[in-house]
Amino acid sequence: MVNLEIDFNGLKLKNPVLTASGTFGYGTEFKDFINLNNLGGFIVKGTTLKHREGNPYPRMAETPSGMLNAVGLQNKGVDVFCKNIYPSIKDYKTNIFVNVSGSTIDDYVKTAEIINELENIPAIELNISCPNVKEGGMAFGTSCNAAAEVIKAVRKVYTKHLMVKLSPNVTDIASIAKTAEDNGADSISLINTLLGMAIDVKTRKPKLSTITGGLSGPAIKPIAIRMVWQVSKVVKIPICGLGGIMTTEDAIEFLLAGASCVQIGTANFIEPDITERIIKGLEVYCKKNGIRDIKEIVGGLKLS
Amino acid sequence: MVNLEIDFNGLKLKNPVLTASGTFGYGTEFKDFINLNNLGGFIVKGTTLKHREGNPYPRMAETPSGMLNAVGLQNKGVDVFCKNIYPSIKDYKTNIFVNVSGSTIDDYVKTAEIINELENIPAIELNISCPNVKEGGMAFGTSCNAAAEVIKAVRKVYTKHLMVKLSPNVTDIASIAKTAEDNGADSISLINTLLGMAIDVKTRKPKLSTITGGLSGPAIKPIAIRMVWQVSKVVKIPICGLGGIMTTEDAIEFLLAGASCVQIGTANFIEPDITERIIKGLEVYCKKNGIRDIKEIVGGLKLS
Amino acid sequence: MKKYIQDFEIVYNLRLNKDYFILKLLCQEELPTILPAQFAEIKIPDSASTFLRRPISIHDVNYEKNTITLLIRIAGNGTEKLSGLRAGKTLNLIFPLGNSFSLPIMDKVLLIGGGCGVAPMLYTAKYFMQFGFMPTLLLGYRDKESILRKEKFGKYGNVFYTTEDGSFGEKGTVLDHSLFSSESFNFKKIYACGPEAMLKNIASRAKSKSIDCEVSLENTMACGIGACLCCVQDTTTGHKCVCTEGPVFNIKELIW
Amino acid sequence: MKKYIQDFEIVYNLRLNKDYFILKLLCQEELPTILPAQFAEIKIPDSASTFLRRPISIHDVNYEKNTITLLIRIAGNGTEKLSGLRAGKTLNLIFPLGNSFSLPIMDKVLLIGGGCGVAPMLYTAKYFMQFGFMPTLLLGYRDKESILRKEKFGKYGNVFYTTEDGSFGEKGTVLDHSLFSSESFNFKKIYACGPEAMLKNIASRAKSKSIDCEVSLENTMACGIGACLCCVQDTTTGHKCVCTEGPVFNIKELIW
Ligand SMILES: Cc1cc2nc3c(=O)[nH]c(=O)nc-3n(C[C@H](O)[C@H](O)[C@H](O)COP(=O)(O)OP(=O)(O)OC[C@H]3O[C@@H](n4cnc5c(N)ncnc54)[C@H](O)[C@@H]3O)c2cc1C
Ligand SMILES: Cc1cc2nc3c(=O)[nH]c(=O)nc-3n(C[C@H](O)[C@H](O)[C@H](O)COP(=O)(O)OP(=O)(O)OC[C@H]3O[C@@H](n4cnc5c(N)ncnc54)[C@H](O)[C@@H]3O)c2cc1C
Ligand SMILES: Cc1cc2nc3c(=O)[nH]c(=O)nc-3n(C[C@H](O)[C@H](O)[C@H](O)COP(=O)(O)O)c2cc1C
Ligand SMILES: Cc1cc2nc3c(=O)[nH]c(=O)nc-3n(C[C@H](O)[C@H](O)[C@H](O)COP(=O)(O)O)c2cc1C
Ligand code: FES
Ligand code: FES
Repeated sequence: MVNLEIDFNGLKLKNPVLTASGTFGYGTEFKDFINLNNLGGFIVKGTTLKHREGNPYPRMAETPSGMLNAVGLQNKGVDVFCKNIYPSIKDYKTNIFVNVSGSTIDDYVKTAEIINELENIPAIELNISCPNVKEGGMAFGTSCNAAAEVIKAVRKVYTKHLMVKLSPNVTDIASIAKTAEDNGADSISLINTLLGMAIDVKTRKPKLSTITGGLSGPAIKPIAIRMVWQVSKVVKIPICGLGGIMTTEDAIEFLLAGASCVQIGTANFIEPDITERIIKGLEVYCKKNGIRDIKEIVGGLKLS
Repeated sequence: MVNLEIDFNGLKLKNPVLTASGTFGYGTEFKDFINLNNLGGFIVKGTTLKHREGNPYPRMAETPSGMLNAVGLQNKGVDVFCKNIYPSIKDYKTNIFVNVSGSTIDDYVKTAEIINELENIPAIELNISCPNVKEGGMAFGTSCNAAAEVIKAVRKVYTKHLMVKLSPNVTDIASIAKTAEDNGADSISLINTLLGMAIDVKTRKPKLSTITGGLSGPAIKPIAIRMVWQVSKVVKIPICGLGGIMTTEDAIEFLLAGASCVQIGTANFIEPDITERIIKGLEVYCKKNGIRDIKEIVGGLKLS
Repeated sequence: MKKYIQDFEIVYNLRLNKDYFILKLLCQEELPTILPAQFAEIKIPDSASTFLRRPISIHDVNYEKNTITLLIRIAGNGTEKLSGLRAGKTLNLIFPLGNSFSLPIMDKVLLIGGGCGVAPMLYTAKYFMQFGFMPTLLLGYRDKESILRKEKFGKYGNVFYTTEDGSFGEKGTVLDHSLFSSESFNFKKIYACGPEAMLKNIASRAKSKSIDCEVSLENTMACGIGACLCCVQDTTTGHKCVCTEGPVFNIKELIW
Repeated sequence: MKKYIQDFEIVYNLRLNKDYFILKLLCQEELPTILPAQFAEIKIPDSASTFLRRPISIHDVNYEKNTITLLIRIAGNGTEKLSGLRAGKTLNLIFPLGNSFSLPIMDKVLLIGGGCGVAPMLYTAKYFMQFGFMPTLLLGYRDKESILRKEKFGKYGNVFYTTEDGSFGEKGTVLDHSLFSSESFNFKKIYACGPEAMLKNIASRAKSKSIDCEVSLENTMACGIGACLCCVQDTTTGHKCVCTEGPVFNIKELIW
């Protein structure tokens, strides 16, 4: 028997496989394909204080081994989430994280305060890294001072597990991670999308209505692995790694680099049952390699 | 007839297709596949003041739509370049740039001074963005102050065309580019490789001897396009765009985003005759679209 | 409706002309009910250039033989790759996706298809007939040679054609057809699929004649199952996902 | 030597066993001269997982028929994809690449191949024979079933076999073969290709017996033409590129 359980700084995960915000709807979109109760957890889409229509169409462009998106945090706001969505998902036997986004510190704080009251939401993922909305998100994730301020403020009102999601669009990811730890984060997730752009050479127009958008998918995996590894060397809180995971091997790469768990994002679009297959795959890998507890490979990179 | 000529801040390019440093050897490696005289220019591999053995093997790992390298500026040093290599390439009827790399400002200055004396080298590409050597390169390219210092110093001794190659591993590429312009760069090339990492899940070891390395290839193209576009909005000097170009359409994307010319890098490994095919392709594209001068599409992105 | 991820075996791959081909696919499990204008997200096998699945309408269904048929235009690398696959190969589909054309409530139904917008109209006509509605079809093509599946369509309704060069049916696009100007234009409902410009024009005509009208829209999709919110359409009630709340929209909902 | 980028047509693709297959390729232009141990960089057609070309030794050459043969082990996605290609398909190669085994200057030549290191040894033996040297071959396999192209090899030399389970030839690896311990071990030159551990062991034996020895090395390559400097091997004179200054190295150059 292989033990896939992870103690994620107090949060018990059945296994290290979660899903990434904005790629998994509210979970229910996937119930025809997988049993949500089998996940280590899932992270619902970016939730803001007020309703947001998101960006105009077109919002998506395929790129080599990846895609750009410019959804722009379309969601109905935290109140509608609490009233209409939460009741329909709260009884899943897995950890549900709400991805909290905002454009001002006040937004973040108020949203976190409201989510704090939801009994079956044990954690939030603080999204200080969305590249797709002008006013905010990423600005907080690309400077230590701004990150410190928003994390500190949210920490004051949010009493449960606070995961902070970092932007990869920075010179020094390690110092931002350290800032997050120092200001009260319980864990760190990385990476959000890289800022990218694509142009239609026939029309000579940008492929996205917002000109630039967020790059995700296997194309960014090497960057994500590098950042997880760099961050794992400077923080003590656990890391949730993501960026381009398509296979069991990809997930293991992240664990070896120092992540305690992973999120599956864009892969859900292509293989909506990929999460369960990776959970199974981790078990098989462990068995094959005589590993009885998945924790053994977390940070297990060998630097001969 | 389509005019493919570009005036690159005083440097006359036959056409906007150059090759990227480190991916094209000294040009001669490709003479069985293409006529080097047909290129807009080529940029020889990273040259340092002294001989460098580069990093230990393994230096390469394939990634989704890309590759990581950790060559680490292996070269025989600028003196051997001048004595043994320059004579064999100097008569090509194209623009030869020397990619100048270093670990101290002094290194850069001395190397640039020596290259300045070579009659048939009309330009250097100042590499302040190599992620593969501990001591230097990238450190200069990730901070405005450091970039300013090295560029200013080289500008004092180097009298010909000074192109500065930027690192994409930064929060704010536009401000680094502006710094380069303000300190005397004649043009800017971007992007160098993104810092990445890959792990062999069988051996649990990093795939590169240096753990991290530089990511290149189509995977990074959306990031490169975005950065060229951001930089083109803040500088007046011309831009040479690169990162993941595999096809004529890719090259056009860069031109539309604001690059006056492009470099082909990793694609040379897979299609050693790709440069000539893209030159031809640009001509075909222009004819088809009624464009008589390639300059018409530089910066021609339509933001309706 | 429950969605499935399912492997299908290619029964045949038939090239119809330079641009179009048909894939007949045998489902490895029993087919669920499929509604008109629903689509599938097809995984393009081992392609260097195609990362995401591709949405393709269900052109025909045969429940006895457990097969579906797709009518596909070669638009780029993904569809090009599909066009080269041989019988016997396996394709992975997520299906059935999207809402559907609603069943008519009265007779006198007009189905309009232009370009690859004809694809969903065959199964739509067939489906409507099963419920006792004999539709009229108006299909627009470039020229006589590009007309697709003429006999098939003929079985499920009264078909009018336009060709841009007048080589078959009336000359022009579907919008130029004399049906529209005829005194006897008395359709109670219009269903249309095709290029957006065509749909907008049809919508405005329908509005002016107070005829109920549904259109099936195309859109760039990443997931096809409502998870990514990439495929939005502006509506009177805000952004709606074409993949789950569409592809069919009543023109009353659209801000056109 | 001039290098070419050339399309080849697959004449046949023959599966030898679970792991190995042979591709016979017809060159679209006249074949240039190819030397023993040279290789080609093969473009893997439309693969989602394989970005770079793959280096494969030239296993055999037929100048009359203008064909080359490759002997390939399925090691991962790239070779797997090649193994599925049918006759008639086109493959693009850059070739001939690398240096080569040097011609012997005296008789009594031993060629040693282990694993997919046997691939270059067929053409090497044939080539040497053309110059009047009848080589002895020592080829190592896992078991009798995994022995490759026995008759072919038999034509170009005196062949000894080892199998790890002793089901054919002598039991063990090539290193365990009695040739080495025999009194009459009087080879003047050894050429070897195979896993690095095997080559290192052979090198040290050759050194101790003062026999000249060349080994053909494997290495991860990006370009195959000396442009990227990814494929370096430590030598007494510093880093050398396996793709241009190798794959063959005299053991005197190596820091083993
Ligand atoms: C609900 C729905 C049903 C469809 N039904 C059919 C059908 O039955 N038959 C058929 O031939 N086509 C149909 N399409 C269109 C089909 O999805 C696209 O032609 C296909 O995705 C193009 O893929 P490609 O890789 O060949 O081309 P690409 O190289 O990806 O693109 C070629 C061109 O097609 C456009 N395109 C790309 N992806 C899409 C997309 N997801 N939706 C719309 N346009 C796109 C691009 O902008 C580009 O101009 C449908 C689309 C939708 C959304
Ligand atoms: C000069 C040279 C000649 C060769 N000749 C032959 C031959 O005649 N027949 C044959 O079967 N194989 C030969 N090889 C090995 C062959 O290149 C690899 O097996 C092949 O590249 C693996 O590709 P893949 O996509 O199937 O596997 P991948 O998924 O890329 O890798 C599978 C395994 O092979 C290793 N590998 C990957 N690329 C290379 C590479 N370029 N060189 C060495 N190992 C690699 C990886 O580390 C991994 O362990 C040769 C290699 C070299 C350098
Ligand atoms: C369509 C789409 C929408 C996304 N929305 C959000 C979001 O609302 N909040 C957030 O933190 N990240 C969002 N992301 C980023 C993902 O959660 C993830 O960080 C990123 O896609 C990298 O992982 P991947 O390569 O596995 O997809 C979104 C990504 C995509 C593709
Ligand atoms: C093997 C390899 C070696 C490189 N060496 C150098 C170098 O010496 N100097 C430099 O400025 N850039 C170097 N680069 C970066 C390329 O010049 C280029 O900036 C990068 O690869 C992105 O372009 P591409 O995606 O087209 O390859 C190297 C890249 C590769 C792949
Ligand atoms: S395509 Fe993802 S929501 Fe419609
Ligand atoms: S593989 Fe590029 S130099 Fe050898």
